[in-house]
Amino acid sequence: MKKNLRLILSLVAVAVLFFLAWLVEKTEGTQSMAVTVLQKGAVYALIAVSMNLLNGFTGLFSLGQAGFMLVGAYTYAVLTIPMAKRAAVYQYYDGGWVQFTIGFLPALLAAGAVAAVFAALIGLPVLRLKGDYLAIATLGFAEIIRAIVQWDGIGPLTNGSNLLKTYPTLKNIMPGNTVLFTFLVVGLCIGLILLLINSTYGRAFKAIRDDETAAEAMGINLFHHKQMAFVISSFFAGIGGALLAMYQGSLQANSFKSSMTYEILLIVVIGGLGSVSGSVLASFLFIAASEWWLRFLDSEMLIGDFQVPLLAPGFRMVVFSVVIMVVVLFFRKGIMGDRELWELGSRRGAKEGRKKA
Amino acid sequence: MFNTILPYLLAGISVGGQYALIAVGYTLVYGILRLINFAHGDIFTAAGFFMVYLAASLPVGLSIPLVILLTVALGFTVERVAYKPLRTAPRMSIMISAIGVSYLLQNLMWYLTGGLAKQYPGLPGLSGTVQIGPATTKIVTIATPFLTIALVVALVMLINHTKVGMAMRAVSVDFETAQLMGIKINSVISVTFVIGSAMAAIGSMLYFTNYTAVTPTIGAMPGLKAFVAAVFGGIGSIPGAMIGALIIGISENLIKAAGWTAFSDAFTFALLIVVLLFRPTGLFGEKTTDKV
Amino acid sequence: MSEERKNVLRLEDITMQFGGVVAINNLSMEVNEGEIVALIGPNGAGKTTAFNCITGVYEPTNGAVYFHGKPIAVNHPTGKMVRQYAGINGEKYLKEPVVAPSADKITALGIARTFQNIRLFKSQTAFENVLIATHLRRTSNFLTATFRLNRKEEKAMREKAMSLLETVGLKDEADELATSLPYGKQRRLEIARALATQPTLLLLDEPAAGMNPQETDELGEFIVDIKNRFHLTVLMIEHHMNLVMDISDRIYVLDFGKQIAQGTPEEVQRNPVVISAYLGVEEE
Amino acid sequence: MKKLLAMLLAVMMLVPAFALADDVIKIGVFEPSTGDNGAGGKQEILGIEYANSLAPTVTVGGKEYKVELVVADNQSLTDKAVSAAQSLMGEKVSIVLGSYGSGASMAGGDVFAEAGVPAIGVSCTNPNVTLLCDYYWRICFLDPFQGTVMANFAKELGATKAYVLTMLGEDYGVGLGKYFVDAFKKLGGDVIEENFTEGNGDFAAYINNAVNGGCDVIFSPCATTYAALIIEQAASQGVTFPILAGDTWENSAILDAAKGKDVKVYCSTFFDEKDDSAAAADFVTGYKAWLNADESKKTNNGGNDIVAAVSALGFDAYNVALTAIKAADSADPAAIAAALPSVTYEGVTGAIAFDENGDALKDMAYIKYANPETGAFDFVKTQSVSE
Repeated sequence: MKKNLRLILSLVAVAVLFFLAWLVEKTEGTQSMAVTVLQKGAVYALIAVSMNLLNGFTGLFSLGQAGFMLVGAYTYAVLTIPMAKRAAVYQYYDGGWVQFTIGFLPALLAAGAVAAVFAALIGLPVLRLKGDYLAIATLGFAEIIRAIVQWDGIGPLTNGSNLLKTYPTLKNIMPGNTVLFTFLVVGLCIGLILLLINSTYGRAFKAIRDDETAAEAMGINLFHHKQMAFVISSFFAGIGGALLAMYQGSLQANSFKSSMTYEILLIVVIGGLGSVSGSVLASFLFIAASEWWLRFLDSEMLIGDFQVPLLAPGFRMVVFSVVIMVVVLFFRKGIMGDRELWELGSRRGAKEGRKKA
Repeated sequence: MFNTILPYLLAGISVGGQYALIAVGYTLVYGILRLINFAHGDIFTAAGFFMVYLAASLPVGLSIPLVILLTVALGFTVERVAYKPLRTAPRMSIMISAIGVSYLLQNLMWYLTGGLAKQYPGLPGLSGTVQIGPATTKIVTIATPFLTIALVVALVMLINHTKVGMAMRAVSVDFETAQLMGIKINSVISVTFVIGSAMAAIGSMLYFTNYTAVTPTIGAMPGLKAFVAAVFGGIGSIPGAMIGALIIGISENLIKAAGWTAFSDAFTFALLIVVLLFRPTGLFGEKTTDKV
Repeated sequence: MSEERKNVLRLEDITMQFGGVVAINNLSMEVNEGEIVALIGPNGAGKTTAFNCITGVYEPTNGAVYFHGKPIAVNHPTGKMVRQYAGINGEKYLKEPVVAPSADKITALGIARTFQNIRLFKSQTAFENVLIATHLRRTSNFLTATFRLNRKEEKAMREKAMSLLETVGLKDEADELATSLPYGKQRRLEIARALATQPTLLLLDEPAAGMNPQETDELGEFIVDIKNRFHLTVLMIEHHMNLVMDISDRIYVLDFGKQIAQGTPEEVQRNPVVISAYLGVEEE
Repeated sequence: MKKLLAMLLAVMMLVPAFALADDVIKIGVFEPSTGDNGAGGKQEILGIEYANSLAPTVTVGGKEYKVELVVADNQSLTDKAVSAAQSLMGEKVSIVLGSYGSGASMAGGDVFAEAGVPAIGVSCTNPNVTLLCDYYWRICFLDPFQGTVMANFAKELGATKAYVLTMLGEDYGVGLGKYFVDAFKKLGGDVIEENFTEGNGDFAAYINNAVNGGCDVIFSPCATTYAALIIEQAASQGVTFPILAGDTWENSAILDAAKGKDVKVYCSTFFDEKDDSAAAADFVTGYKAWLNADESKKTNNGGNDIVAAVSALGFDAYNVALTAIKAADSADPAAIAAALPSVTYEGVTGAIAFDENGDALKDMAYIKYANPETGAFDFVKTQSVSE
């Protein structure tokens, strides 16, 4: 009974949240900074949660997220650029190889699927590595993917190192309801990840994180489960990448560098390793602070006749990184630790609902 | 054939030597703290900026030691402020702190320098050009490998034959036991960062003499590659780091010679992954077994 | 007395060598159905290494392990080890295929274990620790599990985990964080977790470590009890001689990686070699 | 301690946005002031600021409005460009100027189009800037034109085999390079094409390939950061044949790199300060005085008072924007966008009128030579494609 009540309450809370987000767009307008933050924050939330699934829940230290986002973003863009625009976009490649266009929903799924296939192939060799070696190998693969996408030889597919644009973006799929659309897609994906984490497979992931040897001794096939976590994480990273492309309106492989992965890792850790709601919260805070709240630090400001010192382009990011350092040093467990928002009131572990045996 | 490859080979050996000097910092720190010091590449960049600004007002002879001093001070401070408080925290926390420091240093340099590339001053004796067979190159290209080998040998001697070196080795084998044996962990770690930063400073002088534009993010790639080199050679092993760096430097330039420029960075990582699959702890790394 | 019983586990000429160190040297032993067999010996004798060879954590350097007559690990020195090999019978298994399934597959066959230095899932509750171990016998895949099409199975898993906790007397601590339990209870929890994988052979690595004599006595009864209740065969490493002598059917004694004695508790107790190994008789 | 910090953080997050005056029309300046194209972006901003200082107000609907410039740094990166563009939209600007660098313009274009805010490209030369965006206009020439111009010029210099070097991932350079290659091949020339990767610092091997490949001209449209390295490397390898590039190279960084070295560096550009039209002469003297009056402006210009073509374009762009606002007689972006196609303006860089793509009809490029002795650009000739 109590469990059902909690479920209903959570769903109501989510619905209220969605409504508020929708309201922000209606009152502030699609072009407002608030809406931008909500869009990008939501996209990053999905990507951060997908990374948390690996780093926080399965204990795999992977730094390949940017690579899988890249794959997803490119898959989406390449499949959805309207035929009429292909000649212009692929101006150096005679319109490119792909001579068909599919809808944005199948393309989103394809983005996840292609990223997942890449992950499955990459996972075969690298998931046998441990700890930091896994991290550096996945980072390496992300860089390799980027190099391949930029390679002139497959330019007719990826447009080489040039910009891709004119594919359907957030703003022309549901004009005026961009935030709602983003929240729906992201919410659905995160919901699925939550269901997975709280299933018997999710418990196996956590077991691997806590103690590989013991997990294996309990009959959990390490490679199989790691591969599963890796592929699923990449699937959602791919969708996240596609959403990022939809948010940006244009796409270039060059922006998917390792620094992007670091940024997401920072979000995950600030939110709390092993906390989905932490990742979501941290994403919105991170994006809002870096894109919006601190932006005034970048331009000169006069208060009366007083010229506020230090304010100049770039100061925003300095302040922002100091804030991050403070969080990292003084709030080691992040905002949420490994708990979830909805567990805050209850005692640790009570969520598993002791049933009569 | 040889004539076309020679300049690439020279560039490879030279850049390999420079990677080696950066890689030493990674490998020493990793050996002791098991920490990928993501900020190391940015310390390398900072050394570049120090020289840019110092040489603008001071003679080069004075700037060089000052740059090393400032870089060492920076490395030392980073360790004290960002890593020391996390000594007992999980490894992931320190790693994140390193990423945070890297982020902060890049943004700080971006802010202070205005985000534009700065011209690195010419260093006397290194910036001149020489003719080697059919290839023209800067003196630094030739000097780098010798200087690198000399420094690495000196460092290995230091580690093998001095008291502080012995302490470093002890700490890297077993952190807790070394502490119980009365080794002052914090000073050993500081020494490690000092050595690593000094090497990075020298590396930056060699590197930027060749590649004269210093930007806030320029250190990221060489840093990453130096780390790859350290892993490649077997992290914790100084000769391993040097050999790894040379292999990476040479192979990435040979890839360019073959006309696959777009893949020169990617190839480095591909090489690393292949090596890790066959030797999971790198070329010269020690094999570890989990205790159950 | 055990001759007519069916053989469950058989080790043949097992040698485990790490670099130049021979941790186990040519160990052969048998465990038969329904028995409680103890593996004893001084510290560093190679007992836990033997467990690790059986459970697939290590691949033995040489020799074979059979479970219900089927090979679960067969190996001979390969690679560098060919030159370094310091054990005997190095050629005996050359013709055999190298078989060494991973630890999880061995658990799936029905061998479960506990660990000497307790390895519970530290961020999980006692209940969750047991629940995780029921994952092995699942029929759901990740899709059916994600979309909650496995409700019935999930419910059965939870009921089973709870009943196992009850069996080991930890029902009231179900929602406690596993690592916050007292030492003795953690050991019991490990046993419950092992049982959740539905084993036929249970390997216990020093189950009584850190317990007082009374607790040890209770543990002995408990082991016999679960052995009967779950139709188990038990192989255990133990230092508490009272416990060993009380409940074991047979005992193997290891010293410096070698088997120095075996037999019923009475036989082993009288064996002078064992006494000297334990008491450390000085040479000459 | 922790609580204090938490509160501090919370307070920082809540710093309020500031109120805005009513009688202001905002013009967004979408330029890189950092990153690879930062140097050029700063010069373009200077031109816009100078124009703003001359015409700080605009009369709309009989009321005089102050024109406020809102500068957003796109950091020369396509992904940062999106958020920079969005921040401009958040500021509710009426029209946008910029950017230096086609990649950033193309990335920002979508944001502007979705917001319905018109943008005027100042020196972005890639055709796709206007072609793929209905809200982008531009006042400079295009890459197909520029590439052809430089190919013609290379041919005139007697070159038969060109070495084309561009940076992977940079729309501007890659595009211009391809147009050059097409044109040069059409003229019967041979071409070796190579790419370098971002952050590359060692051009020794590339220059070596050019020399060993028997090339007699280098064409390398790229950011000035790399340009300086390329010139330096070419000089140290004793390259005596000409090195050509596009408009980005008209920058003091190039002059510094070429100074005192035995290299022949040419670039094409939009404007020359020795232009003899009255408007241009006025602009040049006025702009120089304005620059010299403020040390920080001079620093942003690269430490001297040489008038960069992009500054002149920035000046024109601002005035085109004002003309459009006046023509629309409104600060409403949609009205300005509707008015823009028919705007004509006699600028310092020549007459400006837009074709159906939104591109200015410009058919002349200025070719300049980086004089290693004087450390200044010498005007060589004007060149067009018609021959």
